Amino acid sequence: MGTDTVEAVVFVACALIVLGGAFGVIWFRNPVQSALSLVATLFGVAVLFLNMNAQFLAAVQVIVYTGAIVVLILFVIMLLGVDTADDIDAEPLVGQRVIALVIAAGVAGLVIAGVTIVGGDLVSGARAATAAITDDVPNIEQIGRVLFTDYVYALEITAVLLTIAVVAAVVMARKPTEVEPLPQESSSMEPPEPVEPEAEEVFD
Amino acid sequence: MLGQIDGGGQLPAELEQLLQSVDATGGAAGVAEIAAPVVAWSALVPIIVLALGALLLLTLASLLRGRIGPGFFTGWTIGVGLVSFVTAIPVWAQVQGWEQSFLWWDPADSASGPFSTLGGAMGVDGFSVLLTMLIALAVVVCALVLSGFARREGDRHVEANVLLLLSAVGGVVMVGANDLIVLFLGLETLSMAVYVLAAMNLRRVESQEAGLKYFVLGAFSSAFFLYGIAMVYGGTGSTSLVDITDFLSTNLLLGGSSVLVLLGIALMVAGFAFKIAAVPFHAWSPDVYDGAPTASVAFMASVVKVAAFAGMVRVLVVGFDTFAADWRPILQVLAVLSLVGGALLAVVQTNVKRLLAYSSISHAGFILLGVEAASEQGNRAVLVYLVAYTFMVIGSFAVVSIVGRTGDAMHSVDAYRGLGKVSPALAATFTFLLLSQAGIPFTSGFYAKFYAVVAAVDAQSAWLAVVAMLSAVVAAYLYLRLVVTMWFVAPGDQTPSRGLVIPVSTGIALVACVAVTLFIGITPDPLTKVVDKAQPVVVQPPAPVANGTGDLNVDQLLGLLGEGGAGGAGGAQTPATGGR
Amino acid sequence: MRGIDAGYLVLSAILFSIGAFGLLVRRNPLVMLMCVELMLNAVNLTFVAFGMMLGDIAGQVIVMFVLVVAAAEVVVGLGIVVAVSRRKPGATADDIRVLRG
Amino acid sequence: MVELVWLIPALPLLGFVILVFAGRRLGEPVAGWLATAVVAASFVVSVIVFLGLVGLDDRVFVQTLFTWIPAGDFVVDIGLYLDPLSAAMILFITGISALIHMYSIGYMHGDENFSKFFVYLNLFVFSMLVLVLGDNLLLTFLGWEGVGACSYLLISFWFGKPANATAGKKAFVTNRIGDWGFLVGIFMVFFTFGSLSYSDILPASDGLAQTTATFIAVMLFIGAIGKSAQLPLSVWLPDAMAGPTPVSALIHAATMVTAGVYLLSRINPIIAVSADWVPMLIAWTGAITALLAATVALAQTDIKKVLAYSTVEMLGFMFLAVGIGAYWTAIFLMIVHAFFKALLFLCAGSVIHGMHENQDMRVMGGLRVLMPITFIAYLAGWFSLAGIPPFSGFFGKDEILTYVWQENKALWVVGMIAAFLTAIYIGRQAFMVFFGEQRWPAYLAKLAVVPPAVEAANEAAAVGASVDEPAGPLTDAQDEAALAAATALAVSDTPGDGLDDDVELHELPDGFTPHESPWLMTIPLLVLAVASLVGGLLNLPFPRSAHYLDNWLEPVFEGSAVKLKLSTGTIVGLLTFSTVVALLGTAFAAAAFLYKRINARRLESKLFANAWYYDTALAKVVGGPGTGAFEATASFDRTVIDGAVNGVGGSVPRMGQALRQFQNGYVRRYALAIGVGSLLMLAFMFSRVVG
Repeated sequence: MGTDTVEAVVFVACALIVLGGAFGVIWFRNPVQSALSLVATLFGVAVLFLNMNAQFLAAVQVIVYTGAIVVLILFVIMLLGVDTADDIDAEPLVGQRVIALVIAAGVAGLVIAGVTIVGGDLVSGARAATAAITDDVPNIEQIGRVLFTDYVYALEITAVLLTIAVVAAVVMARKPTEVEPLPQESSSMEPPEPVEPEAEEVFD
Repeated sequence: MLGQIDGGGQLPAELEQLLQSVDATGGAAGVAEIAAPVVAWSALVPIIVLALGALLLLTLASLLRGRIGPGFFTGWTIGVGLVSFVTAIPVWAQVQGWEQSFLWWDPADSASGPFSTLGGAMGVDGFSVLLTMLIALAVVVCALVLSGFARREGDRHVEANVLLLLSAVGGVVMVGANDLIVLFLGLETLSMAVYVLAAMNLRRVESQEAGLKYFVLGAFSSAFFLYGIAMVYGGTGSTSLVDITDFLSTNLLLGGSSVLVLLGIALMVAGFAFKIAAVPFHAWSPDVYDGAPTASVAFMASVVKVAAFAGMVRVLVVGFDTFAADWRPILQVLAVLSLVGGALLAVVQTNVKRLLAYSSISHAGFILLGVEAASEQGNRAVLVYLVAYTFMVIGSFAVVSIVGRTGDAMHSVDAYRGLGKVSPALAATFTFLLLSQAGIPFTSGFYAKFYAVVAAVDAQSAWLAVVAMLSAVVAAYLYLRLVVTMWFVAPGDQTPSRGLVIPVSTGIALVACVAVTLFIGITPDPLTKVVDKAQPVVVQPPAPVANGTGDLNVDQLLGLLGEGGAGGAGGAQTPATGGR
Repeated sequence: MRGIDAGYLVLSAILFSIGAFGLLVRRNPLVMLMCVELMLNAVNLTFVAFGMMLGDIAGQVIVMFVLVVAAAEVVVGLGIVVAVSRRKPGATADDIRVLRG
Repeated sequence: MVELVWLIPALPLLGFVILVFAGRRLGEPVAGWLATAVVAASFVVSVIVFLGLVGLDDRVFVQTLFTWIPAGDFVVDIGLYLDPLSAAMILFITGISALIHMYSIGYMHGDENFSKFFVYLNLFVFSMLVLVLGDNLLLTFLGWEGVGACSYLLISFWFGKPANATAGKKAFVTNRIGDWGFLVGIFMVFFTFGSLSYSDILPASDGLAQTTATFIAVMLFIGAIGKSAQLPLSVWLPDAMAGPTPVSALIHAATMVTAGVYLLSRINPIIAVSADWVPMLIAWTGAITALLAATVALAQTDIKKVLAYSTVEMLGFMFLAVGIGAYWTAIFLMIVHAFFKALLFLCAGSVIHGMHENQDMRVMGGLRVLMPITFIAYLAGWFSLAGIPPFSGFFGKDEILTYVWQENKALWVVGMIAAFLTAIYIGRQAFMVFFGEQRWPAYLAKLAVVPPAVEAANEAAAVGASVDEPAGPLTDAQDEAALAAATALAVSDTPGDGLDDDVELHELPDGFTPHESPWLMTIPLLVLAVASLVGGLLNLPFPRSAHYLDNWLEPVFEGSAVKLKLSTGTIVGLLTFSTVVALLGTAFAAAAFLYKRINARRLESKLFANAWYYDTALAKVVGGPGTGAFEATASFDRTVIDGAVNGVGGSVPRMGQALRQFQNGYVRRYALAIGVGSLLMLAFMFSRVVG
């Protein structure tokens, strides 16, 4: 009984933090402030993970998300020097905000309506189809066990995914001016096309 | 409520065993043995070849910097693609139960036929093996196109080749994904590499724009896709298609209890529809095709669609065939919108890359006809179309990459004026490929469209077939317009004054594409015979091996496979329904 | 059925929608990236909640993968944003529209 | 032995493939001989297969080579369907084609595209054999399209000449109207029977609903009139004959155009089930086409055009036969017509060859002395076509007329008039070309005094466009120069000088004398002459046992063909009557054109010469005044056939432009579309649960 109350209290508190943070992300004009709001949300989610007995995930959430991802984003914000305020008063696209609001409300509304009409335990799926959650074994071990059995294939694929991320970083970080000179036959070939002027105009 | 077991979802026997063993040994040994999933290495070889090939290439290029050049990269990529293709052949043989002497290992008492491995995460059936081969070949052809393109653009880096291979890994994972999470990871692997490939031409600002648009929209739609998976997870209790089909065959989800699955399907369809560029999820594709380096476009137009459609068929037609009545209307609408929208928008284009982008949207509509049919006939149509489409579209973009000339910027229709006079061979090739896209007899495109229409008619969607044929007529107009421009219009300012330089590698790719298109066009029988044996199925994986030694040999595994396959019960073979 | 279980799902649905809404209305590519993170977090929350309700550990394992995907996505996305910004500093998503029609 | 049937189309295909790759290297005589050899071999195989088929009890042999389009229930095999009908067809197709090939070696001598010509010829024969032997409608259609494509290629063989290109286009467009009908028919057959294979369709036709059968029959009939140049789709064939060589013209006349008759004969069980007006429609179409074509042939001055209209006429007779249900007589006429029309075309080719490519009969005359072998061969063709016994044409045509007498007297009258005219126009040709005085010296002299302006125009016409179509002036923008030249010619032309402007005239060298053609060309002439002479033996009217062809074809048309119920006396009377008519016609021709006892100018009236102004009328009706015939046909094609594309023509781009507004480059807009799409799909799924 008591644990349930605690859980409920924690949930409500965290939900407020999460939603507040999320709201902040889209509300603040300064991307730095948005990033910091995002941190709040991520922390809130981490605590909710704890609330749901997902201790390991809570830790990873803090370490990876706030520790790596948000820091990376902040890094880039600093690097690009785009910590100036955005103009979010004017909306050049007609009806964009209204329709976006409809979409957001609609998706949320439908999903919420959906889960509430499932009835019973809100989920209709088979119980513990992969591996039952048990209090006998530490959370990490349970995750590890499934990670290396049922999801070992997925685990291996993430390796490929991360490799791509590394290669991507290398490729995108290359400066266009650093493009190596054309090979020997370059004398016979035309020089690389300059960027189209109209492209520049649009970007200005 | 934890551990409470609902009447429908039985705890698998193995799991119970496992839990007992955990109880028994938990205290003393500290960590229980891990019941290692059965790994059919032979089936994994094509993927491993691609992945290791990419990593080795990256390593070699870094270590031997300056000593190996683009020629080596291309050769390596082609080699890897070919090896991957060749290693898929024994898997095909095994799946089809060919003469055992053909296999390089001794299958002894192994069972043949489709199976799944890695704890059911990877399905190996004719469908996945055929598409693996297709992707491997597409990689080879794309590498050829890329080679000529990169040489002209002066790009001497290795990354494009590496990304090509890694992206193909994602594609191959997708076509054999028996688990929604694996599917999602494959999709992300595939897409992530393609985002970079699109943004890679650092000289053209359009390229970065394409990359950014593709990325933002791709991330947006994969969030939807993932949310869909979450819904399905809640609705069925698992992300594994094996378990899902099993669960759905024993539990009738009606009314409220089906809502999670249905919402999940809708969201997943959104994700797929984005990848295949179905209207209204298509908007990225013209811009991205337009801006991205043309050689990359050849890849993204072919392999990405192949993988996405494969995933779609596997998830919808095989995994959720019990809900076919619910998702078929959605696909019908998507198909109609894509067919009509693609054709109408293509007509007004003046940029050939955009034009081809819209035409590929229209093609997607045709393939959707096959998926929508939710029948074996439909799957067949999808496969035939994918094979035909892959080579048509790679060939077409190979031509575009040549006509684009240095800087990759000459893509207006005007650049094709009088091409028949300036560069007859190239114009003839392009003409043939365009005619194939239009679906003229004696080209593969004809049969592709034919099977799609037949599948639709068979699945009681004759009206869809009519729409498809009408839109094909409209689309034919635009292909013919290009053909006319090439042959009957006098050369203009943008037409190359001299014959275009066709790089040898691109030339080979073009010859290959034309050859395949023509061959299928003349005698589709070999292809359809193969395709007939490539129906997707979901098979129970063999029971995990709890010996803990990890010393698994293939014979043993395949032996186990027999039991696993036989024990597949209702979920084992899932012939798609929805026919007459 | 516990009210709090529904709470998790409702919360994540709202979070997802906020993320989607943000992506649709914000023009700064970095903020759009953050909005994608919001959406992914919402999905994570859903997964863990469902896992808890099903008594299944898989929900938590899947979140691990989503985390990896999110990380990779951020790296790729930031790479592209950096490349774009190098060509045109301070460009918003609305500014890059050379390609259209 | 019948198992060898696959070799029959395979051999020409082999020849085609070899020539495509090695034709140019093989060079002039070898390429031609190779092409001839494969077709001749194909003929030999046909004979063997025919003998094999005679030995079979059920007289049907289906050979499935491989499955072509497997699609679930719907399977289309590449298979060959050998029955008495196709066996008869392949025999004369391969036989005559082999002769044509041989002839072409001589005729095309020295042409720079020598080997290319044989590539087309071999492909043509292959397509024709596929058309005839295919065991399903789709395969027939493929062959159908194949011969169409080859015909298009052959007509525009020297596409430097705009006239040829225009003729090619005309053939292309007209045929597409027919093809549309054929395709619709095929679809209908598929939806009705679930199969396209003849072995499935033909036996099952009995149970067909009358409306369905009528629809299918009419659609296939439209296909047939397109290919066989019947009204109203007849405009292309005479123009196609303006094509480069008599050889290409001939191959159309002897083989391709019979495809329509073949198709209708093939589906005879369906026609038998359809409404009564369908056979009547076919019969009347044929009869009227025959009559009109005969009148037009009367007034032509181009040696080939006479034969072209004659071909249209003979096809009309065949349609007439099909319409009244006398299928085997149609096939009989088809075969003997192939003999004598091939012969006539080859003779015409030989004459044209000897006259330095001049085709105007008015500059010929008295050639029988200079070209004796050609003349002797021509005699056989002439008497055949005129219907004089015992030449084959007599039996072919009068067999039909006998049946027509029994079935419908009105049709018989029309047919008889046409037959009378036939005797006149072919007599006219014979007398103009081979008899009388030699007229080319006068022409040469006349050329010398042509005013310079006209000469310039003449030259322009020669390089630009020959004005082969006075009734339908070419208004194609590209042909404007040619039009101007033609107008100049027409203006300068003095009426009554005997030299109209509708035939391209070539310069003749000084001291020119027509010469006999080389043996390569005369041998086929003689072979065909013999065939024309004795072809009637295939199906003598008496006694019944001598109806070899009838008896042979019996199983194919069993149940749908009419039986001859007339008494022997009636038949003899009819035969005598038509013999008299033929002789009268010939005599009339002699009186008018040889002895000039009758003023024939009225016969050569403008109306006939201009083919009843049919092209022009068509142009007026469809395209409005001043639009050329091709333009008219083309616009008809555009509005009716391509309605889906061009009818919506304006609106498609407009809709595209409207949709394009969405594609405004804003990535957020695109995301919005994704969001809307997802929301709608979610809502739909939700409604499935709640609703």
